[in-house]
Amino acid sequence: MENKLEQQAIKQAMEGRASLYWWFSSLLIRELTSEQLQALCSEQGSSLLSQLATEPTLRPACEKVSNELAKLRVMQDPQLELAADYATTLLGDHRSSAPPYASLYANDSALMYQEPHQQMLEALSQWQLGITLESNEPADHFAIVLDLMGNLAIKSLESRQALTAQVDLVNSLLLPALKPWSDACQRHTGLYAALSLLLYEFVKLDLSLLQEE
Amino acid sequence: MESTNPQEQSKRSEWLSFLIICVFLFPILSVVFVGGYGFIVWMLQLIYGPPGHSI
Amino acid sequence: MALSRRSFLKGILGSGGAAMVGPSLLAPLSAKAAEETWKISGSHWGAFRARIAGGTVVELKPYEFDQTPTEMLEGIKGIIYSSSRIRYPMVRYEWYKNRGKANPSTRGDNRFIRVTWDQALDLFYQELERVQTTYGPWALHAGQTGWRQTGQMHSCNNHMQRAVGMHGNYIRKVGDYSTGAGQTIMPYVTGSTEVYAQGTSWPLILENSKVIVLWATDLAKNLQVGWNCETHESFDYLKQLQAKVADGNIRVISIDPVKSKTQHLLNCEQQYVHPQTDVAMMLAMAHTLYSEELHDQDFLDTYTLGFEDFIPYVMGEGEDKIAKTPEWAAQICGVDAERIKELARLMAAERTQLIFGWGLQRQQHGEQPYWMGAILAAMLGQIGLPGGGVSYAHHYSSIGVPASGASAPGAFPLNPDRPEDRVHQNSDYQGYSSTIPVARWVDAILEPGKKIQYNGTTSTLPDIKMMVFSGNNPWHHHQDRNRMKRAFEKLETVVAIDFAWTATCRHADIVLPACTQFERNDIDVYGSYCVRGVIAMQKLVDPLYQSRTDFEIMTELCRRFDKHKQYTRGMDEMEWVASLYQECREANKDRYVMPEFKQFWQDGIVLFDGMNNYVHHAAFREDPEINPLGTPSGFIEIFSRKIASFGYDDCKGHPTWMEKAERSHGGPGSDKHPLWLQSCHPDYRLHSQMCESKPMRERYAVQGREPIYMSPQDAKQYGISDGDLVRVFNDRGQLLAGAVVSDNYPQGVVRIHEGAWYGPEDEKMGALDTYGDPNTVTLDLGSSKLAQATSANTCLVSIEKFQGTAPEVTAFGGPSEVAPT
Amino acid sequence: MLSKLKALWRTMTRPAKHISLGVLTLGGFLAGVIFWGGFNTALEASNTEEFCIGCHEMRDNVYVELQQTVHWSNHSGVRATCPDCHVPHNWTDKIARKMQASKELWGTIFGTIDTREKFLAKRLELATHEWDRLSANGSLECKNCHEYASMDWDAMSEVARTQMEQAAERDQSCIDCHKGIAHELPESMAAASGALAGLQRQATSRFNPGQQYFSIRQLPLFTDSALSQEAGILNSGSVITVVAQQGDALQVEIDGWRKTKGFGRVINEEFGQNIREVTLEKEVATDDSMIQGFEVQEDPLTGLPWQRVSFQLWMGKDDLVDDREILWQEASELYVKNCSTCHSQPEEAHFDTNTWPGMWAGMLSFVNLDGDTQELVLKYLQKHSSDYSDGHH
Repeated sequence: MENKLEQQAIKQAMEGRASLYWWFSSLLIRELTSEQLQALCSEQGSSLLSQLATEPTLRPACEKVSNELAKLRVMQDPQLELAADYATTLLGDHRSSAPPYASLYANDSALMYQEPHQQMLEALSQWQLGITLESNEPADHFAIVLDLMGNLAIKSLESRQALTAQVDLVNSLLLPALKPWSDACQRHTGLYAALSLLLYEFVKLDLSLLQEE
Repeated sequence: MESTNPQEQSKRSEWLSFLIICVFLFPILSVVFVGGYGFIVWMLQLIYGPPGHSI
Repeated sequence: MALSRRSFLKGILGSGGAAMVGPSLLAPLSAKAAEETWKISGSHWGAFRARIAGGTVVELKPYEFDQTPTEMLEGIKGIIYSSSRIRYPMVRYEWYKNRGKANPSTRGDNRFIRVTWDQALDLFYQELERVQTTYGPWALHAGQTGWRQTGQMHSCNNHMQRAVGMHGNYIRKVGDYSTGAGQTIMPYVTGSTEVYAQGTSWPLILENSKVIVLWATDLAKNLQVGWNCETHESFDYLKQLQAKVADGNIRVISIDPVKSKTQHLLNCEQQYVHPQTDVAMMLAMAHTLYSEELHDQDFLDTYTLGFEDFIPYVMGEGEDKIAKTPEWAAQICGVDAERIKELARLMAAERTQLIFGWGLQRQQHGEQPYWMGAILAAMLGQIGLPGGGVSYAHHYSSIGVPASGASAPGAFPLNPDRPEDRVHQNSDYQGYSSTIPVARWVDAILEPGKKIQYNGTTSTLPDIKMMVFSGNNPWHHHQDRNRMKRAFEKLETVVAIDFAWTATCRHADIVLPACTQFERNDIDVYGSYCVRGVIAMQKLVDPLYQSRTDFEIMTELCRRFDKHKQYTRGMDEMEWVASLYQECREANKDRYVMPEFKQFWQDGIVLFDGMNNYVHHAAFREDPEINPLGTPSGFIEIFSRKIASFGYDDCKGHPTWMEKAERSHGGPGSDKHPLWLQSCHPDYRLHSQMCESKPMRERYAVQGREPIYMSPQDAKQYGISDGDLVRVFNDRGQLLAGAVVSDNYPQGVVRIHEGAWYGPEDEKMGALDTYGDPNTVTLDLGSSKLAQATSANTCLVSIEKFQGTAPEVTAFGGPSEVAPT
Repeated sequence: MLSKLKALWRTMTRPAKHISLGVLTLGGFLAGVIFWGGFNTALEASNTEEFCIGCHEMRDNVYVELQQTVHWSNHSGVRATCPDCHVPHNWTDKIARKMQASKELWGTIFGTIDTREKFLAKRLELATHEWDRLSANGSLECKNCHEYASMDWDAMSEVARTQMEQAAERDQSCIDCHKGIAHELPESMAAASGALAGLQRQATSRFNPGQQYFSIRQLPLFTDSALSQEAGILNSGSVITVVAQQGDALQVEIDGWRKTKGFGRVINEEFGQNIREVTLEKEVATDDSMIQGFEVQEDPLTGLPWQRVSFQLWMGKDDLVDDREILWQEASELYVKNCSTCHSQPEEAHFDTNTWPGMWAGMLSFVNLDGDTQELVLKYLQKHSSDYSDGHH
């Protein structure tokens, strides 16, 4: 009975993790739709943030995000403003902006499609997944890495291998890149800079949870 | 039996002529006329150029 | 598992989570082994084979035929995978909200937003429509084109101009930044542009020349790149020449203020001359030839016109009553009078090949040295003889390499097939000129309606409201950035199509991501002038991010005004490539066997073995009556009545020495800014192409900045050491560069290679350029009323060691934001 | 024998005594029916492919070539046989064509083209007959199957549609453009560049004295009507006036201007404009009896004296058109098509007449044009230069 309860709890936890990873992935891959923005600014968004903020390491970042959302609420055309914010923070070159690709933070070359991209391609093929054509992004785009993490979280209910794969991915690829990326994001103000911080802290926390096991 | 009857004779030659006309003469003449017509048309074409729009 | 701490994750997104999470980016896929392949392609830097693994380009090696590959091939991966790539269609935020009424002064310092291709192309089309209908063809300038990437099918200039041309008429340019003065003056003198004409073949020069004068030309530097796929065969001949110099068979003299790369390669002598004073030196040589009767009067009588109208000017019987003696010239050009005489005598005594570069004509009065060079050659009487005469292009695209004589593949057509294909037939330019000299468009924006003299006609500068640039970066090649910045503040709409965030893109309103040449199938000639073969440019990888081929972009644009069928002629990319090949095969059928297209594409290249030697102007020399030159008279025109009839004060009926607006070594302005800034073609880029390639840039940049080369004397005088950051400035602007101190440079001369990307510290007028674009400080002035060409090499600067914290380089980024007010 | 014939004649010319009118008519009628049937059968038999390729001249040459073409094999499965294209369907013309075939019979018997070499040598002449016929009847035989009205423009490629629509508007004869569609082209034509071959198809074959004609390509000029003594070369796109015809030769008059420096071998179209019309042999250029000289003027832009001249020479009848616009249209297309590969393409009126030769020479390295075509496009550019635009025309 207890065992069953625990399994239930694990399932919920893994689904929760997957949801969060997918949520972050959606935030990074493209500008928010009005629906997404609405949801984020609504009760639901607030409750998500306050729930996350119960973790002490996430609290400062959550507050930042909340602040930025508050700023957005009073803007005339928040969606467009946010789109410009998105482009400024994420879509430029790695000096003026903080493109969300692990390759750019892996070494000094400032080149795309480097080792992390190959590493991701291998991981994807191992789990028999492919990138959809519409995005045509390199595999080391954080949004794709996060999407894979979500997938692995679900898979780990059945496969132990999926669990270790997550630890590997976070350790070797995600975390080392997220730090400098998040730092680069801080050169700009706005929602995405705050979110980058939250993402970094969340992944760090998640790794510690995974490793505690 | 050989017929010497002039009546018979002229009848025979009449049939013969008829056959010659039908089988040889007129067909040959027809071909010659048609050919000649064709030849004349050809010669005219040489002078006035090839036929133009027939519509 | 630590459940307690995990509990916060339970059902975290709640039931409405779907609204917060977008569609999945991943889909189940059966595992596909990433196969490894080798492909062949070409570029301005030569042909190469590329190893593709895991869908990326991992290795490049020069194509085996190329015996002297350039190290710039190494930079190609840096182009493809540069973080400066434009990944999505982007629109300037301010412009997106207000369109043509947007505040143009925010151009270059505003935020962009990402849009879909459909949105971007709709906007592009709507702007074309708006400008055509509210103004007219005079308000749209889509004629500013440049070096593009290689490939005959995807040549981006052609695509952009054909597509825009199917919508309506627009302003075009004449001439180019490279050779504007040369290509305008030479048709009057020797009857062809000369700068783009085939030159005497190297084997004949090596065999017959006794003296080769390299006048301001750096062959070894510039032959690394070609207009089409470069073969580098000319380097074989340079090596042979090196041996002949060593043996003493040929004497090579490099007349140049700087010890050039070629001079080092050949180990030949140098004759220093003060910058911009070559005409004075040449006039003095003519004086020597004439007064010592070393000139070839028979040649002048038979093949030239107007010598008798010119020589009085040299001998001091002209208007100015100044004899152009070596002593007179020595004062100006800094070359000893005796040395001038000695050079003149040497050239008259031996078979002498004069070879000029292009930098010489990219200065004020740039027409004069070219004209005077032809006159010197005419006086020597060796024009049309192998190894004699004058050349203006042996540094360019393998000119002088014996040619196969084969036909090269054609290109995707630049113009609409029929005028009726145009949506807007309006060709009323309302009195404005429909074609303007290439370098005068900034003048046009700043002073619309101004009338300027150009090549015997009057141009009325149009009131440009919208510009379209494709594969073209005027924010590198045009002079005087700050003046340009003022001009851009007057434009209503700027569209830029490119694959990297050039400064031009950063100053645009609509930015469309094209893919690089390595992401499309194409065909090119191997060897621009020698036509050594035809090369398949096999697509290495699919277009990255959201980028598209120019063909696709422009087809989709044309679809918006229902001309896409006319645009593509119903053919797709590969059908076009195949048809260009088939036409080429057909044209060559009597000369060279070319396989069927399928076979060719598989082989990747077809080579032609013909090596036809050519002597420039030999036919004219043989029979000037039947084979006249393209001049008005058919003869070499030493005095041009036609030019004289224009009545220009800065380009008269014969070559004259004229003082420059700015000149170092005691010339005008040298008291204020003492150093001459030479901005010649780079040694490690093709103009601005490849500047964004970080692996390549790391080989030459100094503290991440473009190098400024200077003499040890100047370095000492200004307290600069090798590797220091230097602020370069004059009244027009300022830039940061990294010092390279070298014996190659004489006192008073500094060099920054053109093509360095512009990246101002902030968007204020006069802001410090953080990377080192020399055109931040150059002079934007027409060479003369004849050519109105660029005068980039007429430029004086001051330098100082940069103090304080150096600003970060902003040249290679996307658009930068200034804090919203 | 003679008497027998006489008797026969008598019998034939008199009314029948023994055979009834009904029998005679019936007999004649039946014989007529049989004859007509036989005649048509024979005619049809001679109108089959088997009959045509009965002789090896046809079988080994044109028939083999047909098999390489779309008229032999295509996705629709419809196939054209020899008579579909080569025998008029209209009765009169068909009979005339049949009589004409007697020449072919003659040829077969005497072996006029019994080897491939002989055939190739005669191909141009043979092909010209067919082209002339098809031109004259508006390609009637083609149109029996292909109709402009039934063409689906949308299904065509853009190039094809453009060309076809233009042709349809004028109900143009198919053969004007589609020579060589079923058999190989004569060698001399296949060798001409695609562009000029197109023009050669539009060449004139009838000449009227006093009328002007224009050269498609560079053509030799002669001093005699036998066309044996070369006098010079008429440039592409040049104008001549026909004075007289003699067999295959035309006597033509050429007017122009030449510089007096040198031998005066180059004749230009107009004063002061280097638009080359003729390059004369030295002997001819210096022969005052051949060249009639008029006034001399100095060209102010070069200081060179120019003299107006006129002369008459002989030339062949090939490769001349009666409308210069045909040439300009082709040249303009060639310029647009071939010359857009470089930095930029100057407009025709961007340079003046005397600047174009130099500019053109510089552009030639990059285009696939043969000598004739280069000259034609240059002439087009010169005649549409700034000197001829802006109301100068």
